Amino acid sequence: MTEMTMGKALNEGLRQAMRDDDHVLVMGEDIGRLGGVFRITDGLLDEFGKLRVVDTPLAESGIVGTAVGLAYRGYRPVVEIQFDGFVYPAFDQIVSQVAKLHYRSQGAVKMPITIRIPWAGGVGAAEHHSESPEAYFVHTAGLRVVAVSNPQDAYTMLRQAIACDDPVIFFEPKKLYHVKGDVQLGTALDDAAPMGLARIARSGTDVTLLTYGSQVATALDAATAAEDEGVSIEVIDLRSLSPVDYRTVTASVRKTGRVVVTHEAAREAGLGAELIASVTERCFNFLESAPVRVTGWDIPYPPAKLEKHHVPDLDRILDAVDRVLDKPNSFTGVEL
Amino acid sequence: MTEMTMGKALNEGLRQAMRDDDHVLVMGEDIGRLGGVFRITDGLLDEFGKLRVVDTPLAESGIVGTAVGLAYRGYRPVVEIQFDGFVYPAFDQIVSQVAKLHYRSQGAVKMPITIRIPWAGGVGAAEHHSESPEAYFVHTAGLRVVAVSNPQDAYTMLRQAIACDDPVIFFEPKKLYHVKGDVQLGTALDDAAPMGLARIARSGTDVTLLTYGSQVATALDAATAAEDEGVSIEVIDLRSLSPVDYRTVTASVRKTGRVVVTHEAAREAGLGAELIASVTERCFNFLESAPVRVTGWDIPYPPAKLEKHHVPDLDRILDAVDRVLDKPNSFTGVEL
Amino acid sequence: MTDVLFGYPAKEPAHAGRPTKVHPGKRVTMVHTLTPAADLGTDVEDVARLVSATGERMRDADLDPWVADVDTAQLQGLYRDMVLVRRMDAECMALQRQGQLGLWAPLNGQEAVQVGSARPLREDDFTFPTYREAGVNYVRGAEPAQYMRAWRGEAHSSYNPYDLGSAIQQIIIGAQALHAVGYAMGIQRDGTDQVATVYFGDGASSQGDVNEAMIFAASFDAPVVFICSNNHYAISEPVGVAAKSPIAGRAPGFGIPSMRVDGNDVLAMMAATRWAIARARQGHGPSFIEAVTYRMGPHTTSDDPTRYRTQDEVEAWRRRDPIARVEGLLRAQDAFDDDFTAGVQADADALAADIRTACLGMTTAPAISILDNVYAEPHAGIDEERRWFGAYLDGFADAPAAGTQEQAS
Amino acid sequence: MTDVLFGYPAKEPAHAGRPTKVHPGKRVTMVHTLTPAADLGTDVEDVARLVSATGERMRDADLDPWVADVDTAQLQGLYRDMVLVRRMDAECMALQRQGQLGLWAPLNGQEAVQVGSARPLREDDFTFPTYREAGVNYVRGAEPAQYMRAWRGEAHSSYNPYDLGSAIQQIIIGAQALHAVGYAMGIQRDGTDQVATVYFGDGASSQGDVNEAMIFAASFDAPVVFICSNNHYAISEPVGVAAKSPIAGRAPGFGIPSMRVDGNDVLAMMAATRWAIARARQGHGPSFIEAVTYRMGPHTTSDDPTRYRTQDEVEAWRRRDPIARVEGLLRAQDAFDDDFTAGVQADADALAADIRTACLGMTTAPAISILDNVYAEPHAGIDEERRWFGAYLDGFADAPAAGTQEQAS
Ligand SMILES: Cc1ncc(C[n+]2csc(CCOP(=O)(O)OP(=O)(O)O)c2C)c(N)n1
Ligand SMILES: Cc1ncc(C[n+]2csc(CCOP(=O)(O)OP(=O)(O)O)c2C)c(N)n1
Ligand SMILES: [Mg+2]
Ligand SMILES: [Mg+2]
Repeated sequence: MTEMTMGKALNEGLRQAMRDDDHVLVMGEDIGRLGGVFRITDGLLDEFGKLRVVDTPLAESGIVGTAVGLAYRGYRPVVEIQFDGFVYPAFDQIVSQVAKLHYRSQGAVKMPITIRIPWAGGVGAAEHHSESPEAYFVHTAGLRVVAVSNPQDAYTMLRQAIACDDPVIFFEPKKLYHVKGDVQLGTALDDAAPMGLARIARSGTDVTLLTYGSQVATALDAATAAEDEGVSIEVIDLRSLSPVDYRTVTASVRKTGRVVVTHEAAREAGLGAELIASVTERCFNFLESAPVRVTGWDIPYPPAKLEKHHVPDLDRILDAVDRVLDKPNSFTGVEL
Repeated sequence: MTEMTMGKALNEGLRQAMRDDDHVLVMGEDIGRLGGVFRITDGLLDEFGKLRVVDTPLAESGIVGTAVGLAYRGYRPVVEIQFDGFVYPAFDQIVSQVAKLHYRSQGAVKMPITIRIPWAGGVGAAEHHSESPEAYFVHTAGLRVVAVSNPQDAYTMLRQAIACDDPVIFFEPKKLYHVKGDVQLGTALDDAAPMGLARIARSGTDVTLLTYGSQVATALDAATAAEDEGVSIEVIDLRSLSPVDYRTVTASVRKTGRVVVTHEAAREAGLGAELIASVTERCFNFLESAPVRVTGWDIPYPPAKLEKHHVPDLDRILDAVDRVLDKPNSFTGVEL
Repeated sequence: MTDVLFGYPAKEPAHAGRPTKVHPGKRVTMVHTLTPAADLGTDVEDVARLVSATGERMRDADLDPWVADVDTAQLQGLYRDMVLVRRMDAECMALQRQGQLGLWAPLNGQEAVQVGSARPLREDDFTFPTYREAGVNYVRGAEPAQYMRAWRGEAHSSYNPYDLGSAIQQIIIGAQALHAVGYAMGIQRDGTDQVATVYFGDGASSQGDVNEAMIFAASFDAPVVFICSNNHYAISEPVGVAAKSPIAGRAPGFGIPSMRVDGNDVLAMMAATRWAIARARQGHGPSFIEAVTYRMGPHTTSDDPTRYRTQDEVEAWRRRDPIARVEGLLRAQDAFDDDFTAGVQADADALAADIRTACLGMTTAPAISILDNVYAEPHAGIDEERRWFGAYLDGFADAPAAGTQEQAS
Repeated sequence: MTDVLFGYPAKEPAHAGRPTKVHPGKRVTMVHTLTPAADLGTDVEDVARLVSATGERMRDADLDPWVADVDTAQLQGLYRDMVLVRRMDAECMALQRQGQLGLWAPLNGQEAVQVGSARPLREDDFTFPTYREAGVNYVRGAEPAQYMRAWRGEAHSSYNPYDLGSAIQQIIIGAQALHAVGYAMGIQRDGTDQVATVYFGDGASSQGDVNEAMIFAASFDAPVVFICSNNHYAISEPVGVAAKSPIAGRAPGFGIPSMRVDGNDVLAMMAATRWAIARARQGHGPSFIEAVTYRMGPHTTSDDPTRYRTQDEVEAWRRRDPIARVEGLLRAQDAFDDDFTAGVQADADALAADIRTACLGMTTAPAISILDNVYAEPHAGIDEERRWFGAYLDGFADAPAAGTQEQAS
């Protein structure tokens, strides 16, 4: 085990994947000489050369579209989108081509493309630099979507995503790039938990708290705080956002009977809606109260000085926990 | 009242809106001389001329992006996207510009853009011509999203959308373009039900069936069929997909206690998820069974010969009705 | 201070522009003069050409060397190709009109672009066609069913791309241009001398993706050939909406040499494509060909072209027919006798019959198959839906043909 | 058959290329010779220029007529503008380093592009800047707070666009190019002689949107001026990744006349922009200016340029400083005395002080304000969230400053 930041873990994961398979290449803006604006590709150009570490022109549709062509040819491109808000110019290529080509070709053409997205807010960034677009991709059949919350998952799941024959949208919380954790490097992928499984980040008996990405840490803080008040929260780090590991989720909900979902993305038709709808469909008779969402508001991401009012924090999560426990909360008396 | 097809009603709505306000202009591919591939803009070029009926180059980002500039200048562009599957190249302009500019400019810049999208399947079309992308837009704060299901709404809501100072994504079910209905032309917009209100398409007491677009007709058929078996279904045509008129929805659910949602779009993180999550949050104590979704599968839209297995039909809806009524159904014994 | 000069780059000795001598490196060339036309509909003479509309062989110093080997037999082959392609197209149109296909995008009038540009490819090259390139797939060796399985609505692709060396036909306008460039980047990485070619229309040239494709191709010197089939229309919109000056004039700005070619001249198309392919194979990067042609039929079977163009215009183009002019050339070479034409006719009839048989014999896949191939690896979500849908279908077990193959109607 | 000629269009009498005589219609021109450069980093001499790096006035037949009226006083004004812009930029950099701004995108080195291209605008024209065009907004009359309210993270836009005739600064690379074209289409519909201008970088030229913008502008003859600030880098990527030959060479392919100008020469920038604006005002449609310049500082305050470029390169560009060369010119005209420089210095100090005061005095809006302006009209969803969030905030009523304005730290 080595202690390292999530950024470094991703860098190691990329390096390992490139060593394991010479058809893996990375491409994107500023990822070569600069090593990426977050330095996730640092040193790769030196080790693997220009043909495998490709500084591209500034055009996201172009990057993803050429990655599609490389996949047609048998390559496994790893694309870096510089910031979450810059993935939209590539949306057509992702939704109509990357996601659908395997289906459209009756399985003839594989699209083992990994699209890495530095993701979400909480870092005081300028506009378009704090987006949480995961629901768009979760709603898109043909894609797998994952979000990492710690260095070990970052390292392992990135390798798994690259090794997967399906396209994977890979979300990396910018806020965690500099957070450290222990990482076991170099293990065989088969020994690791599959990318599709959720992780029980903390066991509990009263409330199931579903989350992912940088909200996992906030959720764990909330669970610690709730413990002081005698409430036992089970925190589930989803890891895979599509497909969701409903086996793990429903087992927890059937145990606790109460559900809170939290994410930064806007509420309306966000992943929280999917989670609540599916949990309700699957566990209706086990539910003791209405599942509740704690999310970003249904607004464009606000200016940096105000983002703390948008990204769910410990207080808002605890308020929701009170709500599912039928304790007094901010919704008490509010008409729905 | 005049009987006309939905296509004709839309054409009349556009004409009326252009007569009412000379800052309204329509733009898109083949909308001028040809009158649009569905003839929705038929005759407008002759009446309003080239400056207000603009055949554009073939580039959706270009169309929406120039519409943004026209809105900056005080115009109210009505953009036609030729088919649902061709809206994705414009996704960046829609999500980062159209949806957000009012917010980004602290209210200084209005974006009264209407984006008309011939929408969804059931017409035996080639690939990319039967998409149901509404959830992407519903999840995007700053947009309003509506879907019409009959000629009168098509006529009135299109005029309302154009008159609205916010951007509106306007979904027109291709399958209904040729279906006729009575339309009251030329009424004052203030006299019509606001665009944001849902409509109870059929009253009922046992089950609330939430839907929109061409599924409304299927839902009504299902309600008729269910009546024969003594089940009274309330069919709600949502009309506005964002915001959803939860007042109407919750009133119905509190009455029936049982909910089925149906749409063509894929299930995962679709609008049905939002509806079920919100209904559960708002009506938990009124629910007698788990709300159920009947949707397209989580697959790319299938080839034309197989689409009937994808688009929810009467049988699949009735199966879901059985399910919420705890009658034997295809899920009986299936583990969730 | 610089001179005030038109042109880009500065004028050079004329021979430097000949395709055989185009410098591989940084030099940006437009091989044929382009006079920005007031009306792009009338600029059809401003092209490179080897065979006149009446079938005379013309000289072109740039193109001639590339078809020096084309003898009468090869010319007969090209003629045969085009006749068969036209017949295939007509048969599919007929099948659509008879309700056997959902849609068809006819290529009538564009046979020379497709045959002439596809013949120079090697089997191990790869091409990226649009919905209209059935003629390219003919050259790539398509089996009868591979022309229209998708148009019948049985599947999204009519064939396995790796069987033909041809990507699935693209409907999202322009998207495939980037795929071709990416594929060509893959070729570079494999160190082979294969090439990728890509087709798109005049309308498509407006899409961001097509422009980004040229930028990426130039940036990486990718071995790709861009073939713009300027058939004068994007559905109803005349090419003048997309371009105020010839589309071939764009590529040099991106650093890509280009040619504007008579797209109804199969020999010129073959020469130009050979030039471009040779550049790519030799590591000199991308080239661009604007093939000036005309869509004789409707955009698709859903379209009514009388709404936006005159019969006169269509007739003028009929006089530039790509097949007739090769007939003229062959006649001049005494190579157009009854034996030959009867043989071609018989082959065309056979192809049409095979297509019809293949089409009518198609079976529709079972309902549950719509869940196949969404993912390449096992997927919990799809597995679950498969169970649900299977259970649902089982409920109809007594209903006819549920969950099983349906015979085509 | 056509001649084999380089160049596009065919060669014309030299004078025809002069900006004053550029034909409005279909004629496609590139006003200055472009030699495709092996290394775009070394092509900085291949530009139109009126003032040398050492401050000598040079003659250029194309550009001279457009600045015939520029006397010493106007030159002093341009000098003052650039000094103030540089000072404003330095102050914002300092504020960022002191933690008062979240980010800043410095324009140091690009003062001449911004001042020279913005001065020719009329008040009722409209411009579409990027994040780096603070100098343009200076010319448009920005108040101190309007430079950095957004960079401080207080709001997404630092100003109301209609106050300055300047759209909100765009961060989505290239998106604004289409907005400018659309705005210009609006001008056409209003029948006025206003113009729109738009800025984007060398890197941005790769984006589909920028290319589509040129296509739409050409198609509709929109009164828009494209100004590409080629500062040689897109963050770390040298312009050679985006373009193998000069970016100005692209516009003619789209049917848009273009000029490649020394972007560190404020007089040349002014002349070129006046030429382009005049064309637009007179109904002759779009023009394109590539301003060849250099970003002296980091991409933004988050960037470390030493990772990707040498100090030598930066020093070479320091010798091409846009302000120093106007100083030289003014000295030659005996118009650079202590009085003048002291006055400019004082103005710059005052501007910097005002900016600092404005920045430090900013207050942060209340929490609930994040729900404002999502929609222009009442919206049930937002109304409901406002009630929820309000009730939630009320729960903290005793906590300090909840829901109320916070003083900036
Ligand atoms: C992204 C996208 N937008 C719109 C369409 C609808 N559409 C199909 S073909 C076509 C015209 C294409 O014209 P062109 O590129 O000239 O090719 P041609 O059909 O003439 O061969 C249009 C607008 C589409 N398929 N994809
Ligand atoms: C669509 C999009 N992709 C990526 C980025 C990230 N990004 C910001 S500035 C920049 C480089 C821009 O270079 P250039 O256009 O030359 O302008 P400059 O910064 O040099 O003024 C990049 C890649 C972005 N803002 N938007
Ligand atoms: Mg065409
Ligand atoms: Mg730059």
